[in-house]
Amino acid sequence: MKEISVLIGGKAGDGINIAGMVVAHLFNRIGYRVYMYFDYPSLIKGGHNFAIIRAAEGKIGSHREKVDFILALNQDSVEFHKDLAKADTVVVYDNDRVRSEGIGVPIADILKEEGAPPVMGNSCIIGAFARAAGIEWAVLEEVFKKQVRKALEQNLKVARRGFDTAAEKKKIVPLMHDTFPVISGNEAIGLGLIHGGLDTYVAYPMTPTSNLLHFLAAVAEEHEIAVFHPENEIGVMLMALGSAYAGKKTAVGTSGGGFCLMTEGFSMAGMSEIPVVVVLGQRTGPSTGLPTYTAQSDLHFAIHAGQGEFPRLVVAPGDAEQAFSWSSAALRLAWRCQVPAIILGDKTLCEGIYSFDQAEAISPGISPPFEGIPGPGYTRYRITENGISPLLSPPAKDAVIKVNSYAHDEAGITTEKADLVAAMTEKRERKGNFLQQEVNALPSVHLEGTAGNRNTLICWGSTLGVCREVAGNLGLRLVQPIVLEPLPVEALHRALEGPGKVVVVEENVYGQLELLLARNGIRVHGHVRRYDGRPFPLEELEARVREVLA
Amino acid sequence: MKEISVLIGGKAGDGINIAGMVVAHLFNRIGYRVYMYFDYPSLIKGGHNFAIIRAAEGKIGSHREKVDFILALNQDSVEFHKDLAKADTVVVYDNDRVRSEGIGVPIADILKEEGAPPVMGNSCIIGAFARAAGIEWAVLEEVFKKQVRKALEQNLKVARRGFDTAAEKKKIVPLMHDTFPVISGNEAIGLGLIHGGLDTYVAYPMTPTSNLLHFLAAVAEEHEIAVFHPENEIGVMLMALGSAYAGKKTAVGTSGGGFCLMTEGFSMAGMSEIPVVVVLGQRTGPSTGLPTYTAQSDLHFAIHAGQGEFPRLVVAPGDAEQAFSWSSAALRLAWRCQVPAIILGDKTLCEGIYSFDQAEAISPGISPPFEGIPGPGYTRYRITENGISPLLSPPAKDAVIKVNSYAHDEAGITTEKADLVAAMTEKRERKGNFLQQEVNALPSVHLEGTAGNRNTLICWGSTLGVCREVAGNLGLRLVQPIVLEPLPVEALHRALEGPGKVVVVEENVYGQLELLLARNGIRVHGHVRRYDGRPFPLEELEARVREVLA
Amino acid sequence: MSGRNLITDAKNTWCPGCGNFTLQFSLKNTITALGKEGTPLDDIVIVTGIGCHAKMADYLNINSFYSIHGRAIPAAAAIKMANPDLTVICCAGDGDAYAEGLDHLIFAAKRNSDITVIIHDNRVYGLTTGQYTPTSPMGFKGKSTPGGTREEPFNPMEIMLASGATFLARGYTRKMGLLQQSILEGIRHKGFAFIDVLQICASYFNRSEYYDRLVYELTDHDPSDFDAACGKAREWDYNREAPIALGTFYRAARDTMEDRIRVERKREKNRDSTIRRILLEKS
Amino acid sequence: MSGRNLITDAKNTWCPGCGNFTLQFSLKNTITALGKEGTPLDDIVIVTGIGCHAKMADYLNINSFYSIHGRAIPAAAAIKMANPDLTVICCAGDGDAYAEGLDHLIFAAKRNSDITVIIHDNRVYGLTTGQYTPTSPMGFKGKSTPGGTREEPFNPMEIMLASGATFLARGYTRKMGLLQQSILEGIRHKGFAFIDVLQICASYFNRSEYYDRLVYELTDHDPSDFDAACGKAREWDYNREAPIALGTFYRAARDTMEDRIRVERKREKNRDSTIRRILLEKS
Ligand SMILES: Cc1ncc(C[n+]2csc(CCOP(=O)(O)OP(=O)(O)O)c2C)c(N)n1
Ligand SMILES: Cc1ncc(C[n+]2csc(CCOP(=O)(O)OP(=O)(O)O)c2C)c(N)n1
Ligand code: SF4
Ligand code: SF4
Ligand SMILES: [Mg+2]
Ligand SMILES: [Mg+2]
Repeated sequence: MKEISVLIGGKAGDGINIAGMVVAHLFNRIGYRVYMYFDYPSLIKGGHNFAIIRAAEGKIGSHREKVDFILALNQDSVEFHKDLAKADTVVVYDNDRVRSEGIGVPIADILKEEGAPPVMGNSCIIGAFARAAGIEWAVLEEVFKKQVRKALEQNLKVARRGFDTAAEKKKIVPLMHDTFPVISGNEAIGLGLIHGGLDTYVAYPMTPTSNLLHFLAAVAEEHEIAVFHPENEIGVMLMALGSAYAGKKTAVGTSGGGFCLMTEGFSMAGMSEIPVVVVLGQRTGPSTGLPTYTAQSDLHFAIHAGQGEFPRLVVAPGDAEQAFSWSSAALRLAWRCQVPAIILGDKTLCEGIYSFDQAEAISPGISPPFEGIPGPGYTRYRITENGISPLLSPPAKDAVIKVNSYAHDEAGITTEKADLVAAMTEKRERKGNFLQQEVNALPSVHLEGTAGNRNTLICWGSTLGVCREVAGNLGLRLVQPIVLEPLPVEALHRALEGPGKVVVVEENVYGQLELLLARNGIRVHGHVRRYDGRPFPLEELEARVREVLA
Repeated sequence: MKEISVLIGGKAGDGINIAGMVVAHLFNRIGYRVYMYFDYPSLIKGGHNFAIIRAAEGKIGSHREKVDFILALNQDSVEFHKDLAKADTVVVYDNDRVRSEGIGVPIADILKEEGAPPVMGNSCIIGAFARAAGIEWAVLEEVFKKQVRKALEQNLKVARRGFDTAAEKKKIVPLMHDTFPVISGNEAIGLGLIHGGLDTYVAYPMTPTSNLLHFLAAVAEEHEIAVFHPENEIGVMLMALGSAYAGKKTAVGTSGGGFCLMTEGFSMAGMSEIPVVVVLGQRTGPSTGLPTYTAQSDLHFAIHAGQGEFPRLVVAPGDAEQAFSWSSAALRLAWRCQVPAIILGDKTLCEGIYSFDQAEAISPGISPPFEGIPGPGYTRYRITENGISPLLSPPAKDAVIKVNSYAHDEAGITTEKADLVAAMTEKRERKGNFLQQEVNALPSVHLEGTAGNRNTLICWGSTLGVCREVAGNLGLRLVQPIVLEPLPVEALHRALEGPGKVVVVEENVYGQLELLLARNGIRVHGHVRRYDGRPFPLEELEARVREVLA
Repeated sequence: MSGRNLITDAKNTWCPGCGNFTLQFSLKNTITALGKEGTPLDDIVIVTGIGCHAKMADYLNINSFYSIHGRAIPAAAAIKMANPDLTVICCAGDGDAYAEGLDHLIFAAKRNSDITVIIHDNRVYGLTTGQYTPTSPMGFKGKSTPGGTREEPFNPMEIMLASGATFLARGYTRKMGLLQQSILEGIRHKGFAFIDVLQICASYFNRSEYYDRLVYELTDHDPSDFDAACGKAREWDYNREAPIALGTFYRAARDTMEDRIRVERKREKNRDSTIRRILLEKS
Repeated sequence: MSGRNLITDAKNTWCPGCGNFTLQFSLKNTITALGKEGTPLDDIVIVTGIGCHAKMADYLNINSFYSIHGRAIPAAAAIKMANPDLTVICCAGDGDAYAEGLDHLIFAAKRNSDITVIIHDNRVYGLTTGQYTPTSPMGFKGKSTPGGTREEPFNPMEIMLASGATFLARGYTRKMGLLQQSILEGIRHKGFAFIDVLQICASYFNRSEYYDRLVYELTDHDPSDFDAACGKAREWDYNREAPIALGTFYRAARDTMEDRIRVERKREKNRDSTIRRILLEKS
């Protein structure tokens, strides 16, 4: 087998996420590319969690409808996922807690004999799985040494016992490929921000971007950035603006509800021309919704949030490499053009686990910010041809640096004069045009497959992974606008020329990208939508696209 | 003369707004329809304020580029408004403070002789104006008796002195028409809400809807409604939701920045299906912007605010009569369909002063809310065919009434089940379809002029007044969608059939209605936009529309 | 529905050992007691924020308003203002009421809204898997502060006294009897009742040993004495080890918001006559 | 720019008799004094909310961050955290800091952010033409409460003491010398300095006569004594007539937020090596 899917399930608190990561690393170590989807309800212990780890030879970013192995730490892992099992699916299960066919592992006994705590049950089952999948012990040992930080010896012992209990059932052939780092979308975003020049990150926890806060807070222990978690999202946004004014490249992270609270500050960023980057992780809404499930239903909100009109950047990366490149790009573009920017992710992207190929994560070249020259003549809002006023932060020798949420003159002093208000509005409009040019100069529409008479699949954000495979399987062209505001309209029009049919895939109810395309004169022939919080499995999407094209 | 325009100007604190109202009432009393535009900066005293009062035989809602009279209480009123003067404009001015041609009134002397305070200067100048315009003393006396509450006798004396100083210059002919109430757009909205069944109004002050709060707070002294001003707009929105849950028809009022803070609660209204009405008065943005000036730049924000997708109602009345009818309708539709609703006004509408013809302000018939039946079987989110779950408020005998911001089951208990989440999303979608039908059944697109080969002007909101006249003058058809979400697309398509050109008029930069039309397949031929905070004067718009159509 | 089962069928998803169970039992018992005393269960509304604590809305089979994070209190206050005959109980988290929505808490106290606010003060964000809150001790290593927080907690008892709360108590989830008594007292109190409950979070901040060692029940304390209440509030600052008083700290009589807005005035109810009157005035 | 004119050309639009003029003079003098002492004027930043008070940002010819309503403080705190060498002065209104954005004020005090917050406490919303604020006396007839408010004010001094402010003073715009001294002291104080300034609003709430009669300067008061500070804070409750103390109520030394985050650690500065290290860990 050169492709494999494994489901591991158990109670919240059983460490399913970490166990899934270890399995992913096993595949990684033998030369596979991996992708992991982690499904968990919003609770801390109990309930049912599961991860689907898929490994393949090529780049992947989606899960299949069926799995080859089920690793069951609880009965639910067998009961709830019957539809994922094929005739030859191998179930590796905890003998004491689960009744099933397959490879039963006497976890309780093993743990008892090894004097190990219950949470090591997953090491035990991973050991058994490794054997069942024909993965060598040395590989497991290596992965554990790297990934299991606490009580390594004991974990290894327990895993070995599991390994020895099982027998090989389905061999997964090692490949001769390099191994890649295995990271989450959140981590890719975080690394991209660091790459782009991040100085400060401010956030209030909210799924699915809490882990970005946790990741960067840990990074800040070692690397020179500041990470702060204040009282609420209003505080977050205003602290970010203060920080950016004081010269720090600053980003914030949140989800829909928190972003609502940031919109007032976001509009101030627009008016005061203070750059800031918002990592907006979508989840199933409206309101509190399904906090730990996915959606692509905040696109229009992101594009239109905040009163009044001002240029902004919205990018929606589709996988870990794009997350890295475009987070870096978003930060740099925000500072170059002095606009607020949104990195629009979702639960699937943020918490999905990907093999990360740095060679592919080339961050587009963006020129540096326009810097002001200190001195008494400096004015923060100088009217310029491209609409961008050179930037300075206090302290700057003899310069008075005034930023203002009111309509203002070049010096930043409040004005109510009609002509000045219009001139400043036009200055911001020109800045928007400049941003559009910058975006147009970048590979802001991702294309796969050759043009011609072929039908096309359009997607945005995290559905890239699944759409890429569907497009490949069905011989479709794939078009993914990465920048959604300002929309690279010309590139899209060019990409969509030709007689083929165009189908849009979205995880929302109203077809938000489709509406955006329509207002830019692009009409599509059909669409596939899902809105129950779950990402599309490959086969389901393929079937539904086929149907629409039929 | 059967039409007249008067500018009255002075310092903030001179009571220009009130003086303008009195002038408007003078015209009203002699059978004219009036409209007043009040222009003031964001400060309390000093600075320059002015009001333009226009009176005509027919319905009006705009001001002209030129005025017939200037009543100058300060020198700025002459200097700043040179471009508004015609060859025969009569300037009535305060002798002591202003140097000008025209009718000088020795206000200081008069006030001194009458022992009157400085603020009575405007009564004096109004007196002089009345004489200059050939308005009889009895008319002025009658208006003062009704409109001037404090120190009537003294005000009348001072006015008489002014009256006696002046001489008739341009006679405005009394008409034989009825008089109308003269009210602001805010008052029309407030009265409409009361008509629609308002129980409770919650707001934090913010221009241009502060006066709605003040108006309703005063009404609450006499009429059985509750009005509350809490700590901030987040509190406002959540109090509104609590109040609505407890069975009170509740509205809130704000402007862009405050609305930002309400968006999170707005999304909760969508998810929890608690109806609420937001009066959103637009002003020049972004951010603090120009607090006392106008804009139409929050349309897309209003339509897309809040994370996730849920049906909502957005209505943008264009004059006082529509403000009354559609505020009433919005409240009733919100409760009938259990959706959040936005009454989208702007500074021009909210603070504009209109002759109000109640006969024209017929509020469309809307069926009552769907009410639940108390008892243990009651569930707040019953899945129904039209998507609307019958409503009950606590206490209801033996019913447990649960509302929830999470995805929930029919009883209102949190769920994370994929099929239930999808079913509830579809229920809300059906509710949106039902709302669309209700909207389609109402006169939600306002049309003037007959169809045919003619060119069409499209406008929304407060530009109705000026567009109506321009359309009349240029022989254009006028199309004004009053409901903007859900957009009455069919009615619009029908209205825009035919070969004529279509021009959109908007007070924003990016053409927000135009974008909305585009995404619904309606392409227009041109547009006229303004974005300096000032509403279009009639002649300017007429010239610009002519240009676009040329 | 006198025979109403006060617990819904919703699956309970608190962690084993979570202090919220004690709070649930206490509320259930309190509500039962109120019911027996004659408060119709239909007249009770529970309002919650978002967090582990907030699941109470799902679990108790009474009217509920499951609000958004940090915003339980304004909804609760408005429900009470809309219908003063309702009994409104508000369960909020410490992240919820002390961080995200602190202002609402202070204003409810200032206005003496006649609601009962119970803070499930586990001193951690439970549901978002363990970050520090405003009452976490200095140096707390949460996921957003892996090197330890660099700020002292504030003392919610002091802040509530300064804000005008008219009933102030502290409970502890491992002292259920006393807790239940405080809740009942709080609900019976006319005016704003505030109860900070030291709630064990078994998963992210289990301070059972610390609390068990330090808590004591207030006796010989005069809850009408504001200064004494301040003293007791300051005794333990949520940071340094000190005796931790449980029970009623403070109780005072002051007009409630609801009393004050229920001013008796003869007001028009007929909408048409009001509209007519106003339009006439403006003519 | 030592010869810098500290007042901009912006047209001043405060009402005649407004207390903000005194505040402007006091700030100008204070900044001049700081400049003379060697603080470069380029190092000073003023942050304001939205309201009449906030026009200070336009009028003072120094770096400024003219924020949105209620949100001066988080911006100010972040500017200081971003660059602790800056001197950050924050002018906020009572509507601004006590209503719209109260939480930020409390958290700045809790964290002992080393900024100086001056509240232009005119006890009314000036710029929106006269509505009640959290410090308006009970019964205040504003435009949103034509029949008079039905809630007592809260006492910001008490709330700030409860929140951990390390410098607390009260000023009055008709006592400029003392006010100026308090501002200078506040700026010099290392840590969170809070100054509630009774500011006359000539147009909507002119309490000159009342204050002139009741204010007195604190003498014989030990600002290091917390209890004494509480006593002085409670002496006048912003509602009932009582002597009104002016000057420094409280002063304490506590680590600031900036001290604490400036923990000396050898941290990597090279972005590429950090990225490489992390990716290696995840391989
Ligand atoms: C506006 C907003 N920000 C953040 C969140 C994410 N969130 C959900 S619960 C929670 C913290 C809960 O902590 P606490 O209030 O102490 O409740 P506990 O879980 O400890 O009971 C957060 C931050 C949210 N739902 N909404
Ligand atoms: C979010 C938001 N809500 C409301 C307003 C309108 N607003 C501007 S200033 C102000 C009140 C100002 O009062 P205060 O802070 O006391 O300042 P003062 O004018 O008295 O100095 C309000 C409500 C706003 N700008 N933003
Ligand atoms: S995380 Fe803590 S507060 Fe939440 S349920 Fe578990 S033990 Fe209780
Ligand atoms: S309204 Fe009051 S606070 Fe504002 S400028 Fe006038 S006097 Fe000063
Ligand atoms: Mg908590
Ligand atoms: Mg004020």
